[in-house]
Amino acid sequence: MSVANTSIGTSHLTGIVPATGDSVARSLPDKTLLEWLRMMVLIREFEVRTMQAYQDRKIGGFCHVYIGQEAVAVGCTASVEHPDPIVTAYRDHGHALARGMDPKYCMAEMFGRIGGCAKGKGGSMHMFDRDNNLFGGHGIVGAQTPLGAGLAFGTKYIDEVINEGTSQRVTLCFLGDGALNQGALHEAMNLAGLMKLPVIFIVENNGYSMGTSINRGTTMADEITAKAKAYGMLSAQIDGMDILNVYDGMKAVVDQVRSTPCPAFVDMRTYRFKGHSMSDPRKYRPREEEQSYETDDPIAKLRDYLFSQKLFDEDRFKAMSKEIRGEVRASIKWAEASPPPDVMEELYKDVYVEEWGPYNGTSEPEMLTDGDQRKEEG
Amino acid sequence: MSVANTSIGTSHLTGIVPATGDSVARSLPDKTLLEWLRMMVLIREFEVRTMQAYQDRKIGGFCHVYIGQEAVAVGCTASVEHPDPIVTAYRDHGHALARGMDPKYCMAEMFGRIGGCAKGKGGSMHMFDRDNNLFGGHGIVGAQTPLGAGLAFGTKYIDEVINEGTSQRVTLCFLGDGALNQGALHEAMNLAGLMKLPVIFIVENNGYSMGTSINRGTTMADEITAKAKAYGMLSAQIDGMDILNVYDGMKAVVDQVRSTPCPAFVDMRTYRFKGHSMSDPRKYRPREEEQSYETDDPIAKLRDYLFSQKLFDEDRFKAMSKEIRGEVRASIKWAEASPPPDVMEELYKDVYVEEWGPYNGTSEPEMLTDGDQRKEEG
Amino acid sequence: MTRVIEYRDALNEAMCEEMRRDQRVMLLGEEVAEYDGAYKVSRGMLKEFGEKRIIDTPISESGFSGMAIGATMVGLRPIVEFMSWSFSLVAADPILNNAPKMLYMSGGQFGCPIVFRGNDGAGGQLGSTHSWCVEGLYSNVPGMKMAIPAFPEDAKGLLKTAIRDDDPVFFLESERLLSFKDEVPEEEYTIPFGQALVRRPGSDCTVVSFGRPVHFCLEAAETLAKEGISCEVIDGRTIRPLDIDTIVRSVKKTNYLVVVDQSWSFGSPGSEIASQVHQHCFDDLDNAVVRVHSADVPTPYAVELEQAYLPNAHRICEAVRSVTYNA
Amino acid sequence: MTRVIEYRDALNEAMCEEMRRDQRVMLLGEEVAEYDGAYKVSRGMLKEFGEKRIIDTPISESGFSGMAIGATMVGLRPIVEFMSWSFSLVAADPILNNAPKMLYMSGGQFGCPIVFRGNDGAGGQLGSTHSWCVEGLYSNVPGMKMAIPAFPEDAKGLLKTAIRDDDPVFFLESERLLSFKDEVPEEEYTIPFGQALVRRPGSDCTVVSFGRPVHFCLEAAETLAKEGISCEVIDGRTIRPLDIDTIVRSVKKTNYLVVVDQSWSFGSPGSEIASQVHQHCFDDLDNAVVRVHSADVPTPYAVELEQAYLPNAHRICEAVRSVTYNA
Ligand SMILES: Cc1ncc(C[n+]2csc(CCOP(=O)(O)OP(=O)(O)O)c2C)c(N)n1
Ligand SMILES: Cc1ncc(C[n+]2csc(CCOP(=O)(O)OP(=O)(O)O)c2C)c(N)n1
Ligand SMILES: [Mg+2]
Ligand SMILES: [Mg+2]
Repeated sequence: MSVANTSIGTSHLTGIVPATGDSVARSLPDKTLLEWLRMMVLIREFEVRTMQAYQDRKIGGFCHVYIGQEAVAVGCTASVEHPDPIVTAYRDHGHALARGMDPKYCMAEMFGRIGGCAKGKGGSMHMFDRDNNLFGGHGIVGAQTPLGAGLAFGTKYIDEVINEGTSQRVTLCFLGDGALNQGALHEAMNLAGLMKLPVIFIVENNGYSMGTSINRGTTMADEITAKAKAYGMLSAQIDGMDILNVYDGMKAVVDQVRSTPCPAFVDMRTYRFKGHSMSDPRKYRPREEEQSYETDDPIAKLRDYLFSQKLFDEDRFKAMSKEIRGEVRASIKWAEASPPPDVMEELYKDVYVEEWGPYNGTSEPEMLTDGDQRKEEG
Repeated sequence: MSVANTSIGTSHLTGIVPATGDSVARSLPDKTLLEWLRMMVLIREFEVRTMQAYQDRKIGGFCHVYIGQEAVAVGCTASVEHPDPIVTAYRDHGHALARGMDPKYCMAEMFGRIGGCAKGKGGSMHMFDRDNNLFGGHGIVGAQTPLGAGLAFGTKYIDEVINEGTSQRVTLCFLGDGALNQGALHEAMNLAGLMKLPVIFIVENNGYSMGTSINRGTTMADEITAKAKAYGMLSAQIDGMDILNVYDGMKAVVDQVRSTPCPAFVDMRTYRFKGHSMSDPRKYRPREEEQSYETDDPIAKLRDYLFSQKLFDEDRFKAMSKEIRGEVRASIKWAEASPPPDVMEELYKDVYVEEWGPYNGTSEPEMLTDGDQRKEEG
Repeated sequence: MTRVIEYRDALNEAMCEEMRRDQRVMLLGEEVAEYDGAYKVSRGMLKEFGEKRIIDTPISESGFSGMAIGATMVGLRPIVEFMSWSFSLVAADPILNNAPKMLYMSGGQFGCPIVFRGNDGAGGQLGSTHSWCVEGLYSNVPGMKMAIPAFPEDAKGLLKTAIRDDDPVFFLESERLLSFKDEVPEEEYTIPFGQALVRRPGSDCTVVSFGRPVHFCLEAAETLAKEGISCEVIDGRTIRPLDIDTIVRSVKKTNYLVVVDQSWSFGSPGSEIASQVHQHCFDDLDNAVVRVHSADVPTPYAVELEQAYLPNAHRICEAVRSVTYNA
Repeated sequence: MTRVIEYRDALNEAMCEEMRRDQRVMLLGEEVAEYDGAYKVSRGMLKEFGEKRIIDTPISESGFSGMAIGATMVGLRPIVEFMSWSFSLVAADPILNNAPKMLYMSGGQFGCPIVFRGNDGAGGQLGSTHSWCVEGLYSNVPGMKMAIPAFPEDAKGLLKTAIRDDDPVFFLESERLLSFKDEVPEEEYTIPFGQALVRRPGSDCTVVSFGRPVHFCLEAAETLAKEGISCEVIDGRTIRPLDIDTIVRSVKKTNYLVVVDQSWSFGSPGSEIASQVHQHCFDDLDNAVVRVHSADVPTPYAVELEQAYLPNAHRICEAVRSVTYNA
C-alpha cells in the first residue's frame, strides 16, 4: 500500500472490546480536549522552531521532527496514566512534550546544553525523563521494542512479586513502520505474548522508513496486524490523524491490556508532513500525496471539531497559538542561555554509577523509587 | 501444544495447489521407495553408531542425532533436484547423508579426521559438502535462515541476471522449532517475501528446543504457519513421520515455489526419539509421549507399507539392514584410519582464500562453478 | 571456615544468596528453570524462588537481553544467563549499545544494574561458532564491567559483587571450569572488582592471565620452578576495571612479563596489558612483553588442532623461557 | 593523469567499475537504490545497473547481511552497504560468526567474497549509539580483512581490491570524509592490502594512524614542524592485514612512536600496534609508545564534549611533545 490509498478514519480492534460503541473522547470534559489541542499545537510550534534552529546550526546531529503525527503521541499519552512507562524511537520530541517534559529541557538537550533533559549528552534522538516515566528516545531502529517488553516485565514484577498484588501499569512502546523489519521486534512480541506482558506496541505507521514506502520494505503492508496475530496478540488499526479516534481506540486497548494483563499491537495510521530528517528532499513520494494529508491535519481536525461544538473559537485559538509561540521562543532563549556541559566535569561522568575507576565496595539495596516498598527477605 | 496431542497425519497446504489429489509418492517406481527406506535405515544405523562412538569418546563437542526425524530429510531431499541448495542447523547428519554424502566422510568429520567432509575442522554441527550442494550445518540457532534466503537469492540472480533466463533452483532451508523465536528468521522471511525468493523454510517441528516444549517457547504454537502468513507466504503443515506424506506435501510446495518463484514455509511435524544432545536425560517430557511416537516410527511405517504392497519382505529387509550396518561399520573403520589433521599443515590454513599474510595481488574473476557462463561486460 | 565445592555451585550460591537478600534480583535465560540450567548452574533455583523469579526464555537472546535491560529502568536487577557467550553475538546491540550507554545517554538518569553471565571461551571441541572469547571482542566498550573468575572462591565473591553493582557487568565463566572444585568460605563475603591477585609469588618473571588460562599458568610455573625459573602468577580477576597496579608492581620486581590471554591476539586484553605495562615499566623491563593467545584462526573442531590452538602450559613455558633468555 | 574528486565519488567509481567488470558483483543495503544512497555514495547506480543489481533492503541488517553471505556460497560477490557501521551490531552474528569462518569451518570448501562497507566512527554529533568505531570492536576477529582509507585515492583503490578479494572485507569509510576532495588517477588501478603509506616523511617521531584521524595527524605534523619537531606520518590503510613492517622501519629511524586510533583505547588496534612495536623495537624506542584515542566513555552529543572526546590535532601534538621530551 501507500498510505495515501488507504482509507483511514476507522478503527479495527481485533479481539478488543471497547466499553461502549460511543466515543469516549467526545464525552470528556472540554478542558481535556482543549489541553490536547494545546499540546498538539505546542508540539507543532516546537518542531517548526526546531527545524529553524537546525538550519541555523544550533542543533547538531540527526534531527527528526514530529509534524503531522501529533495526534498519536498526545492521544496515546492521554489514554494512559502518568506512572505508565513510555518508550519510543528517535522521532521523540512529541512524546517527550506530550509526557510533560518542559519544552525548555527538550530544546536545551538538542542545543547540547547542560540544562537539557540528559545534560546535552543524548541529543535529539535520545530524550529521557525519569520524572515523567519516559524511558527514551532510542536511535537504533527496533532496539526500544525489547526494552518496552522489559518495562512491562518490570512493572508487572514489581506489582506482583515485590508488592504481592496485581499488575497495575501498562507500557506504551512506540515504533516506526520500518522497525517491523527488525528481528528484535519479533523476539519482543513473542516474549510479550508468552509472558503476558502489559505492553502495547504502537506502530506509528507513517508509510515510510526514510525513502522506502512500507510496501517496498514490509510484506503484508496493508495488513500489518497479521504480524501481531502471529504472536496471538490483540491488535487494532487506528486512524492516527484524528485524536478523538486515537483516544477512543487506545482507551479500549489500554483498558483490556491493563486488566488482563496481556500485550497488544496497534497499527496507527499516520503521516509525517516533513522529510525523514533535516536533509531529505522527499523525492520518493508524490506532492499530491503530501497535500492530501495536509488537508487531513490532526490539529485542524480537533480545532474544527471544537469550533463546531462551540467549545472554542478563532480568537481564542489565535490567542492560544500566540501564547504557545511565546513559550517555545522562551524555551529557545532558555536553551541558549544554558551553558554547554563543562568538559572536565561531564565528559567522564555518568559512565558508571559507581565512581569512575575500580569498584569501591558493596551497595546496599536501596528502596525502589516511585514509592514501591521492597520487602527484605532472609 | 505438545506434539503428542496434535493430530498429525494430514497435510494442510495453504495457498498451495497439489497437481493431483492422489499420492504422487505411491506412484513412484518401487526402486525409489526402496532407496528411501534404505536411506532412512542408513541414517538410523549411522546415528546409533554415532551415539556409541560419542559414548566411547571418539566424537567430541556437541552431538545431536537425527533418530526419529529420518522421513523429513529423506522425503524433502527427494522432492528436489541435486542442484537445489540445502542448508540446515546443527542436527545435520541426516541431511548430509540424504544429500549423498558418503557416511565415511560424515563420520570422519565427527572423529575430527582429515578425511572428514571439512577436514575435521567443523565437527558434528557443521557438515558442508560443496559437491552435493549442502551449504552447512550451522551451529547458531536461526543463523542458517538468512543464509537460506541468500542461497535462493544467489541461484535466482545467476539464473536471471547472469544467464539471462528464468529462475531454476529451489533452496531448502531447514530449521528447528526453537529457531522460530530468533529474529533472524523473521528478517529472512520478510526479505524472501519481498524479493520472491525460491526458498522453503522447513521447520522440523519436533516439539522441543532442548528442554523447552514449543508451547512454552513460542506463541501460537499450534498454528505456527500463522507466522508465515504474516509475511504473505505460502505455507503447509505436513506430517513428517510418514515419508510418503512428506514427499507428497513437499512436492506440491516445491513445484509451486519453483514455478512462481516465491518463498514458502512448512510446519513439518516430527519427533526426536532421543535427547537433545548426548547429555540430555529428557526429564521434561513424559515417557508415554515418547512411546506413542515410537509406535509411529517413520522407518517402520514405510517398511510396513512396502511389505503390504508386496514390494519388499522381512528377509530382504533384514539383508538390507545387515548390509547397511556393514557400511556404517566400514565408515567407522575408515574414519578411525583417517589421520588427524596435521597441525603444521592445517591450523593456519583455510583462514583466507588468499595466502595467509598480506594480500598479494588482484584476482581475476573466474568462471562460476557448476557450469554457469559468466558474461564479461564493458 | 571453608569447604570444597564446584565452581558451578559457587555461582549457584552467589545467585541464591543475592536473590534471598534482594527481591529485585531475578534470573532469566534459556533452560535456567525447569531444566535446572543447561550446565546445572541454576540447579534448584526454580524450586526455591518459583517461576516468577527464575524464568525460562525462548531462544531469543536479543529479545530477552533487551527485555532485561528495560526491566532495570524501572528498578529491577536481572541476571541474564547466556547458555554460552558465543550466543550473545545475536544480542550484541542491546548488550553493547543499550546496557553500557544508558546511563550516559540519559545524562545520569538511568543506570543499568544487570549481570550477563555464561560460558566463555572454548568448551571441548565445540568448533568455531561456539568458542568465542568475548573478552577479546567486548572489552573495548566503556560503560560495562567485566569479571572473569578462575577459581570457585572468586566465582562466588565476584558474582555477588556483580549482582550488587549498579552498573552492567559481563560475567565470563568457563564450561571447562564448572566442575572444578576448590575451597570456598562458609561465611558471607564479596570480592571487590579491580583487584588482581598474586596466585603464586615469584621473582624471575611475571605471568598474568585471567579466567581459565590462569590454571595453565600455574601449571607452567610449577614446571618452570623445576628449571629454576620462579614465576609470579597474577590472576587479573576482572578485565574492566583492570588492576594494572598489581601487574606493574610485580613487573618492577621481576623485570619480565608474559601475558596469557585465551582470546585472539589482535586488539585484545592481552595487547592492552602489554601496551600499558610497556608504558608504566619502560625502564624496568629487561625484554619486551611476550604474549600467549589462541591462534589467530577460527576455532577448529579436531582435538589436535584445538589443543594446538589454545594457550596451554607448554606454550606458556616456552614464552617464559624466551622472554627471560637474557636474565 | 589525475583529477580531483570527492571521497564519496571515489567509492562510487570503484563500485561501478567493478560491477561493469564482473556481473557477480551487486550492491544491497538500505536506501542504496531509489534514494541513491543515504549519503549518495551509490548515486546513479540504480540507473546504470538496474534494480536486480542495486537492491534496496528493509531495515534488517541481520537478515540482509546473512542473505548476502548465503549468496556468496553459490558464487556471487555482494557489496553490502551499512548506512552506518553502528547499525552492524544487530548483524554481529552473521558478519562475525558466518562470513569470516565459513572457509575454515567448511574445511576450505566455501570462501566468502563479500564486502561490508559504510560509515564508521563519529559523524557530527550523532551521539552514543551512532558513533561506533568498529575497528575497536571487530578487528579482533581472524578470517576477515579490514580496510580504512583516509583519502579518495585509497578509497577507490582499496575498494576495488576489496571487491576482487576472495575473502570477506570490512570496509570502513567515514561520513566526515565523504565530501573530502583530492586527486584520484584517471586510469584503472587497485591498491594492495597490507601496505601502509608514509604520508609525510620525518625524522624525529613516527605517528601512525588509519582512517579519518590521519588528517589530524598531518595537521599536527604541520604544527609541530614549526616547533622543529619533524614527524613521519604513516597511514596504515588496512588494519587486517596490518603492515607492521613499515611502522617498525620508521620507528627504528625515529625512535619514537605515537599511535592515533579513533576507537576506544582498551584492546584496540592502537594497543595492538603499541604492543607489537614494543616487541619489534624494544632496543630502538627511546620512550614508551604513546597512544591517542577517543575518550573511554560513550560518545557524547554536545559539540564541546564530542570535540574533547575525539582525537584531534591538539591532542596529537601534545602526545608527540610528551613522547619526545627526552629526545
Ligand atoms: C538498526 C538501524 N538501521 C538503520 C538505521 C538508520 N535509520 C534511522 S531511521 C530509519 C528509518 C526508520 O523508519 P521508521 O521506522 O518508519 O520510522 P519513521 O522515521 O517513519 O518515524 C533508518 C533506516 C538505524 N537507526 N538503525
Ligand atoms: C543463538 C543460539 N542460542 C542458543 C543456542 C544453544 N542451543 C543449541 S540447540 C538449542 C535448541 C534448539 O532447538 P530446535 O531449534 O527446536 O532444534 P532441535 O534441537 O529440536 O532440532 C539451543 C538452545 C544456540 N546454538 N544458538
Ligand atoms: Mg515510518
Ligand atoms: Mg525442536
